[in-house]
Formats: sequence, structure tokens, C-alpha cells
Amino acid sequence: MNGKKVDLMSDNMDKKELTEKSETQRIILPDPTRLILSPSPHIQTGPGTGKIMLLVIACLAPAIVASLMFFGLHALRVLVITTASCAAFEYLWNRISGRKSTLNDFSAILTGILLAMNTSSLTPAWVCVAGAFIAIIIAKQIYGGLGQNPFNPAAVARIAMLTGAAGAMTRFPAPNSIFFAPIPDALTTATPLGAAESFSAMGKGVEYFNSSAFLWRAFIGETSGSLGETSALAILIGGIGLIALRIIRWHIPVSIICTVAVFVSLVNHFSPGTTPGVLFHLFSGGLLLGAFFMATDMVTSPVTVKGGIVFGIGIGILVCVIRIYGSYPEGMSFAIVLMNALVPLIDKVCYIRPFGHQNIKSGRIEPRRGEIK
Amino acid sequence: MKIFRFKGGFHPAGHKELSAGRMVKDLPLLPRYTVMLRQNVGAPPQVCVKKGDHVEKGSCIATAAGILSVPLHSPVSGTVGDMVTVPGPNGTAVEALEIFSAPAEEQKWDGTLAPIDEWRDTSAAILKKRILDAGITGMGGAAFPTHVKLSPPPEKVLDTLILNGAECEPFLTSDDTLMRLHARAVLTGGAIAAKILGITEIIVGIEENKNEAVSAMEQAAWGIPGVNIAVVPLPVKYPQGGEKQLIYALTGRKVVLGTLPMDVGCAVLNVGSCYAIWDAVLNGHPLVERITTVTGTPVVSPGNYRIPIGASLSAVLENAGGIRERSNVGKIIFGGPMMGFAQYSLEVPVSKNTSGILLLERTEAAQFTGGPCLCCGKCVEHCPMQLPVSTLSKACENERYDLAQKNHVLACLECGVCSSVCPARRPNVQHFRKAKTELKEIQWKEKNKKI
Amino acid sequence: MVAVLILAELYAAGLIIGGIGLVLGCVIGLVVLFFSVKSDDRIEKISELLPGANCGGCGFAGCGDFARAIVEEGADPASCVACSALLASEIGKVLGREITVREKKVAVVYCSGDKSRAVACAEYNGLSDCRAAAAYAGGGKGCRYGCVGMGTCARNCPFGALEIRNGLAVVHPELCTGCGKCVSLCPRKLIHLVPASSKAHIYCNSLEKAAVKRKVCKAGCIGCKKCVKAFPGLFNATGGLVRAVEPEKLTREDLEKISCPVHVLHLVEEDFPCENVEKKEQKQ
Amino acid sequence: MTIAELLPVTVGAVLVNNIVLSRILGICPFLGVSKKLKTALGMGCAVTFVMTISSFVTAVLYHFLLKQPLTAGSFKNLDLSFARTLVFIVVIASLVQIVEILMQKFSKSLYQALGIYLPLITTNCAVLGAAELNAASGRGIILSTIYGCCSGLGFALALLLFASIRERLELSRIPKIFQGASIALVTAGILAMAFMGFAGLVK
Repeated sequence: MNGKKVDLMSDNMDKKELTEKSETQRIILPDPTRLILSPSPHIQTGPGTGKIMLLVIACLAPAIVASLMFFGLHALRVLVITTASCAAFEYLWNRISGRKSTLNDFSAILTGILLAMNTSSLTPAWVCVAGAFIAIIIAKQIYGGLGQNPFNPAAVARIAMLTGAAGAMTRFPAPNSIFFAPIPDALTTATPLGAAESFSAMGKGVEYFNSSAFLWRAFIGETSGSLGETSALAILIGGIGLIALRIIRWHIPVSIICTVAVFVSLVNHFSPGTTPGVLFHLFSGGLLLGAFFMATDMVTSPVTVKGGIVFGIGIGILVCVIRIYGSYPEGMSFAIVLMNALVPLIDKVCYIRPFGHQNIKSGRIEPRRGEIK
Repeated sequence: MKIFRFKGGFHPAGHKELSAGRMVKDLPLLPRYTVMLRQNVGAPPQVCVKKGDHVEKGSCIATAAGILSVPLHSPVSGTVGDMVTVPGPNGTAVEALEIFSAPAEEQKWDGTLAPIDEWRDTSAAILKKRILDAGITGMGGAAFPTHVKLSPPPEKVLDTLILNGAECEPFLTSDDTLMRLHARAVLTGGAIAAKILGITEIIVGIEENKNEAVSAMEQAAWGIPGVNIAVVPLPVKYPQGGEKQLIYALTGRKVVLGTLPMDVGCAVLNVGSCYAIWDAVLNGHPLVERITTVTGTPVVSPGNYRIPIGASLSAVLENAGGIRERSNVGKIIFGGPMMGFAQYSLEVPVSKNTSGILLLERTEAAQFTGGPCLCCGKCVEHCPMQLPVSTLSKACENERYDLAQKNHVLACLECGVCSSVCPARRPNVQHFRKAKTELKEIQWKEKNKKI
Repeated sequence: MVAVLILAELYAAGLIIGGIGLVLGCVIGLVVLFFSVKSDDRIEKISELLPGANCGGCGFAGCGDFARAIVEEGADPASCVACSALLASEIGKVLGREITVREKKVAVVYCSGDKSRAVACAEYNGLSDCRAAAAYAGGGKGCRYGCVGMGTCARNCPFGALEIRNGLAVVHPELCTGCGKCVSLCPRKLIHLVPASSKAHIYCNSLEKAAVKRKVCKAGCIGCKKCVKAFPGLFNATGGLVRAVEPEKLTREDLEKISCPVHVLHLVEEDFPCENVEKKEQKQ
Repeated sequence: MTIAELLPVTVGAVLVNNIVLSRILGICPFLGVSKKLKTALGMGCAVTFVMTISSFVTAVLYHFLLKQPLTAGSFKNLDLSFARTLVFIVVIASLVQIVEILMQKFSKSLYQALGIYLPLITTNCAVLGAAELNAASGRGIILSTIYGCCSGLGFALALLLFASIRERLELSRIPKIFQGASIALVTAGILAMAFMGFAGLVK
């Protein structure tokens, strides 16, 4: 510090200052050459990109623990392979395209975990690596990296694996029985959704899926299915954590869940027996995981609150249409990618009106209303 | 009284306790002052003194040139030096007049402006002339000449005068201290301005976190006959002190893009300008000093100082006790942290609209890395003008000014909220400031091409 | 008998398909009669001839707009800075009138203060755009007149003739077509259009006195006026700066005679050491 | 004309086997015109208009002139359906010519915006594809027209989606080698993959 030696003894310091001061105080002035010169504003609030991604991973932790609990080592294997290959592909891309490494914003690791959550624990390694390649390189990096991709990378990779390697993706193991008795043999290979689909196709009743025993089992998560999807309880804990930390807005998940509930109850009302009840649809398949973690991905969801609600309703309808009428048992990833395609249109249609917009449009000046006192 | 809450805005940490609640300390006499010529919006004044002339405190050193200009006055009695170029507060080097001060005992006011005690009977024209002669400008941020603001075109009928005591910028407490100590003077100044405008309704907007100031102003309000004054505590939110937001909060009227406060029948005056009006009319003192907050964690003794206009930054910091031992100062800011200007040299003189001098540690100071936009919608949610900020930011980044104009970039207040809350640390305000200058230049070229 | 049948079928097929074609042809004829719009074909011919870079040097929105202006409003084709003499004469042939072509102009940046020679007075953290930085203390550069070096001109040059080298804009004369887009873009007004044949310039733009200039930049013109004394006609001195009035008349020998002490007055090729390496071998 | 017949044709044409994203027809205007939303809308309407009328005209021609042109007389078994593609092309070309003249007269700006892509509708395989599919599936005239109109709407929907995504991609920092057509093709691929989700919707 290039401090200047100045004696400061002047009378107008008030009493509190005098006691602090010794008889001569060395005045230090800041060094002007090491100042940062930048236009306003000069303070920043709220977490940065990296911190946000870390918080989302933290909120995913309950779902990860539940999947490890139910599917054991296989789950760990898939989780590690997918996340590691996602990070590796991102590092390779940055190295090839000469950009500085963007691994420190943890988005690649988050995508990896989300992708692993969507796959079953028996997925072969090559399918995981191929999924990671599609998620990171094709769905994100060639659009210019984080923030520029129109589609959710995890959802795109899930669809690609589902349509590409259908065989590998539809083998689901039975969960370790911790809370309930081992599940009946009819359900071992297929997910609850798949079983419900085949039951209704063969004309057998779907009451079993509405029984409270099965619903409790689906809520806790002890049914066969993808890694993160089975345990609705774990996802709800993580989701409410996300909303509490104000990382996502509640409008998208709530509108998805309400739309699905309305649509399924309508279908049950008009043509009963084709599909199980509302709670079954909410707790099984990737609905909750998609609603709280994938549909609310900031980059690919609408910016405004109104847009979020329209986005949620769209996903809800598409999920039910594909699940009930389509041939695929699980429609969440398709619904998310289809609605991601609509997001630019939604942003264009329901953008918020600027302050006093109606006056600008009509050209008239706000009349003097608003009384004083 | 009904308060209208405006959407958007955010709640930064106040840090007001650093400099609030203390007495105002006067700056001791400095050997040399550099008074900047261009201190107001509009044409700079013409110098009317030569090198070596002896001037008294408050005697005119530069006369107004044109309607949108105000005269300049010497802060001290002393001799005039020569014209020097000094680094100005907003980054560009500016012309300034040097004044070397005479010894302390020879300091006396120049009595050309005689005090007017019966201001209620004197005509509005004389009062407005006095405000012009005293060189009073807006002291909030934009230094707009007050006498022009108090003479709206005849067809615009005004019915409310709003005194802006909101001071929503973090760290700053100069208006708060002014209202606490000189409540009666501020309200008298406001009453004089109301008399010039010919209206009787005055509303004073003060943020709730300054309860001492609110109670002081309420007591002083009873003693001012002839005008009914309403002191309204406002919710604490940045940018509550913005002109458009303050008018909407107090009267529910919206000042939209392309219109001025006078179009909705309001006039807004900063509390500091009212005090300066009172000082000019009743004491005959031109605007040569102002109360400025010197604050920030590195400052040894932060507080509010009465600083003569033209005092250099290094002198002010010396009298504020300099900076602490281990502090590593990242930024020195003139004004508040949200809309202030960062400085790069210690020779910058204090001007009429320097409401604060703020020192930030290198860790506290914001660094914009301009990462990719996550479209998280925080900026859109917090923008007080409800603009589609993320689309605008990306459009300006790719220099698509047509797209920016279509999304109302010209309505941007440059309040800095969107850059502060952005998780990707994007310099959105700087993009919009550039886009606005480019669009104004394009409009200016089109106008000239037609003529 | 079968052959006759096949022939008949072919005739029938030909008749039916021919009939459909004929009917549709008449329908189109009717539509053209009622709704046709006349358009001038010379516009298309000229717009093909123009370079098509839409650089705006001619003052119109783009080459298409310029072609329409040439035909309808009689704009002067020579005002297209990017097209050569032979192109202008061809446009003249299409229009049927003779075109005079002005001497080709090239841009030059009057500053040599890159990061190694100019002093930075603060650490700038703002938009990397010259016009935004110039409005805000010159982006931390000490010299108030010097090149801010954030590349706005290089990004917007339609012909890619400008390059930012270590914080200083440098013009490649052979690529530059003199469209003048960068001249209006530079906030410090450093870029000027000079005749293409000019060989040397004084690369400084600061009117400050030498003492002030040396503090912020080691490569500024110190106004010693050696060159003015040697060739009074070719240079004129304003304030602390000397400017070459007719740079095309300066030759390599003149420069060696003047031998500017601060090397501010130097040849254009010296900015491109790699290109004129073989010239140096010839000299040794 | 019951709902059971109508639904598979309409939903099938717009969503399940969308003419662009599932049958991969009409890709060159799909990539060429989708730079701006306005021109995409204009192109979508033009193609839907041409497809509807051409499906109607081609269905009529196919059923009355090409299948068994003369019911009586010696040429009873004369079957010209082999020449349907030739006739369809002639019909579509003349229709597009008429649309071009009308558009030049009535909305000059849209005409300039579409530029070369308007006459290109003649060779647009989506239009010819719809006519061919109608003829091959042996639908009635009214059903063919509805199918033509719906697949035109499907084309317009896909074009609208794609144009809005590309307008947003213009503002993002895509690496140099992927800019332009390559990023458009990747996006179209992902969109097509998403549309596969509708498989089996129509039994």
C-alpha cells in the first residue's frame, strides 16, 4: 500500500472517534492501479450456475439412495458409468473445440445422474455410454454448450436409448424386498405401467393396481422400474427441497400433476377399466421424476410463469395420451422433448406485458386516478 | 394512504448501519479544489473568472450557457487557478477549474444572493430565478437542472409534488441523515417548489427502514402552513426510489415509455435538492456543498460528510481515516452500488450529484463473467419494468438491435437488478446500455437523413 | 387384333392425359390474363453483377436494394466501393450509359499502442466491445485517443480485412475494399480511408503533448517534427501530433532519410513481418 | 363417414405419421424456409392450400379418368392408373403456378420472402406424396381431400415448431462447423425421434 503519512488531529471528530485514535494515525489510501473498472451494478446476489447445479444434485440424493437401496450394486454400476462418461465426453469436447473446461458448472454430472435415474439397473454398459454421448455431445454441446440447447439432454438420450436399444431398455429386475413381501410373479419382468397395459389389453381388470397395498408399495418404491423412478417418496422429498431452495418454480410440477390427475379421472369416468386410477399413474413410471427434475430444467423450460403453466399442462396431456392410447408404456420423456420443441413458441406467445403496456399500445396517457390522503 | 406495490425489484442486503445514525462531519479546509465544469445534464456553463482572480465562498465562477444549464460557484474563498483536465466520475477526462483556498480565517460567504425571508409573498418567477442563480440541480443521480424541472409547459397541469426520500440503494444514508437533522428545512424547500409549480399537495416517500427520518419529517410537516404534506412510509425494495416506481407506488399512475412524470401530473424532487432550495432562498447560499455518505467495510471511519463540491477523492478518503490495514480494495464507487460509477483514480473531484463514495473489497465487488444464459427467468421475474430480459440480453449480445427494439429495450431503467440476480453472472445492463445508445444513434441518423 | 387393341389403348391414354394438360394450360392462361404483375428484369441482371456482400458501403440496405436504386432512382453504380472497374463498366452496358470509377481506397488504423506498448490504468471488467468500453474510461487503457482493441471493427468487417493483434486493430490492405463500415464504427475515430497506393503512415492519433503521451504509451508520436523539416509538403503538425497529408508519395528511401526516432512513421508492410520475409532476403 | 373412420385419418396425418417428421417427405422446403417464423407460416399456408386442392383434384381424376375411364364400349378394361404420377405432377405444377401468380398480386412481401421456395412446391415431395398415398390407399374422394388437408396442416405444424426453434438457435453460440443446415438437420432428427412417441396411437 502506498500509504501517505498524515497527522490527523482535528477538532471536529466527535467523542467516540477520539478514544479510538492513537496520537498519530498512519492513513492508508487504496492503490489506484489495482482497482477494478466496471460499469454498474457492483453487487451480486444469489447462487452461481455451479452452485445451483450442485443444489439440484443434492436434492436428487434421496432418489439416488432409494435406487441404491432397492437395486443395489447394479444401480451403482449404471450410475457410475453414465456420470463418468458424461463428464469425459464434456471434457473431450472442450479439449477438441479449444474452449476452457466447463466441468466446473457440474451440468454434465447432473445430466449423467438424471440419465442414470431414467434407465433400468440392468442396462448394459455400451447403452449407458451411448446414452451419455447423445446426451452431452448431440443434445447439448453442438448447440453451443450449457444454456443454448433447445431439448433436455437427459430426455433426448432416454428416447434415443428407448427407440434405439429397445431390448436392453425394457429388462427390469425385481427390487430387493425390504419393506414388503416379494412381489407376485406376474409382475417380475414388466414395470407396473407395462403390466397395467397388458392387463387392460387382455381384458383382465386393473383393480389390483388400485388396491392400497400396491399403491403403498409404489409410493415407497419397491416395484420394478427404472432406477430413480420407483420411489415416489424420495422424489417428492427432493422436489419439495428444490422448491424450498427457490431453484425451480412450483408452477410446472404442480400443473403437470394436476393435468394428469384430471385427464386420468376423465378417462376412468368415460371408459372405466382401460387404465388404473390417478394415484397409480402419479406414483408409477417417470412422472414425478420428470415433473420435478427434468421438465423444470431451467434451460429448456419457458421463462415466464404463465409459460410454465402452459408447458406443464402440455406435458400432462401428452403423457396421458401416450401412456393410455400409445404403444409405449412410459411417455414422460417423449412428452418433455415434444414440449421443449414448443417452448420457443410458448415464450413468444405468453410473454409478460411491460410496465403500463396497455398505454403504449393504445397511445393514451394513464388518467389521473388514485386519490391523495 | 393507499400504496401501490410495483412488480419486480429485489431485496439486497442494506448495509446502512455502517454509516447511519451519526452526526454530519464537516470536511476541513483543503488547500486545492478542482470544480468540474460539466456537472449537469445539458450545456456546460461558461467560465467568467480569470487566473489569479480572488473569489469569495459562493461567488459565481461560471455563468449558465443556454436554457438547459446552471451557473457554477466557488466552494471556498481563494484565488482562481488555471483550467486542468481531471478524470471525471463517469470515466471520461473532463475540464475543471482549479481554486486555491485562502487561510481559514479569511473564509466568508459572497453576499450577492440576498436571503428572502417572506418567500410566500414573492412571485414564482423570482424564486425560480433564485434557484437558477444558486446553480441547483437534481442531487439524486441525474443532475437535471431543477429550475427547468419546476417550469413545465403551460398545457401540462400538475397536481402533486413528490419528495423522493426513498434512498433504496444499499450502503447510502445521506438522504436519511439530511431528513433526520434538517426535516423542517427540507419541507420548506419542498413548499417553495410547490409554490413555484402552483400546487398544494406534497407527498414524501420514505422507505420504512428509516423510521427516525419518517417521524422527524412527520413532526416537521405540521409546522408548514399553506400546503398539505403526507409522509408515506414505503415498503423496502430496490428500486423503490426510481422515478417511475415512486410515482406508481404513491399515486398509482404509470409513467410509461415515451412519457414524462409531468404527463401524469406529477413532479419528483430529490430531498437533497429541496434542502438546497431552502438554503438558496432563505440563507442566500448557492449550491457549493452537499452531504455525501463515505462508507464501505474497508473505510476506517465511515459516515456522512458535508463535502464542498470540487474536493478530490483522495482528500475525502484521508479525512475519513483512510482504509483498514489488511483490506484489499476492489472498487471505489461514486453513488450507490447498484447505479454508481467505479473510479480508477484518486484525483476525481466530488460533483453535485455524488450521493455516496463507496469502497468495496475485491471479494465483495461483482465480477461479470458473462456465462451462457440459463433462461432461469430470475431476471424476468425481478425486472421492475417487466421486460423480457433474457431475450433482450441474448439479442443485444448478438448485436440484433431490431429484435431488442421490438422487445422495448428503450424502456429499461438501467437499475441493475437483472445483472445482480443473474446466476450466470451476465452483464445484462451493460448490453442494454449499449443497445440504447446504438438505437438512439440509428434514430438520430434517420432523422438527419430525412431533413 | 390384339395389336390394334393396344394401339387404340395408347391413343386413348395419350388423348386423356393430353386433354388434362390442355385444360390446365387454359386455366393458367386465364389466371395470367387477369392477375399478372409487370416487373423490370434489369434489376435481376444488375444484382447478379454486384458482389453481394451487403456491406452497405453504397449507402443502401444491401446489394438487392442498391440494384433497384440503380435502375429506378439512377443511383451511381461507382458508389459501390467493393466492385472493380470492369464490373462498373458491365453495369454501364446493361444500363446503356458510361460510368466513371474513383480511385480505390483502403482503411488504415492510426494507432500502434498494443498491449505491450500501451499502459493500462485499471483492470477493465465490462463488455468486450469498443463502443461500450470507450464510453467508460476507454476500457482501462491509459491513452484517451488510442485503439481500445476490443474488436468491434474486426467483428463487423464484411470482408474480414481487420485483425485484432495483441489488443490493437491492424488492417490487411489487400483484403480491404474501402467500404467504410469500420470508419463509422470506431468510437475513437482512428480508422481513415486512404488511397490504396499509400506506403507509409504515422501510426498515432493522440493530440496530447509528448510528456503526457510518453506516460501512457511507449509508441506515441512525440511531435519532434523531423519529418516536417525533411518533407514540408507531405506532413502537417497539429498540436502534439504530425499527420502525413499525402501518404502515397512517401517512399522507402524517404523514410530511411527521416528515420523517425520513435519509429511511429513506418511502412505499411512492417505490420506484416511474415509476408515480407522474402523481401528482406532480397535486400541482404 | 363415421368418427371411427375420420379420426385415424386426421390424427394419423397430423401427429402419428406426420408427412415431414415420420414419413420424412418435403425436407428441402422444411430446412430452407424455416429461418423466420413469418415466412414459415406463409409457406405452411401455401403448402396446405396446394395440398388440399391437389388431393381433391387428383382424387377426382384418379377415380373417374384413370381407374376405368370408359365403362362402356370396347375399351372397358382400359386402366390408366399406371400414369397417375405423371398426371399428378402436371396438376400440382399448374396449381402452384396459379398460387404464385395470385400471391404475387395480393401479398407481394410474402412472395419476396418465400422467393425461390414458392415455385419449388411443385417438386415438393410432400405434396406429391400425399396424392400418391391417397391413390395407393384407395380412399374415397372426400377422405383423400381430408387426408391431404391434414397432412398439409401436419407439414405446417412441423414447420412452425422448427422455425421457432431455429429463430432461437440464431441467438446461441453454435460452433462454426455446426452452424446453418447441420444444426437444423440434428434438430429435425431429434424432433422426428420425439414424434415416434406417438407410434401406435392410431390402431
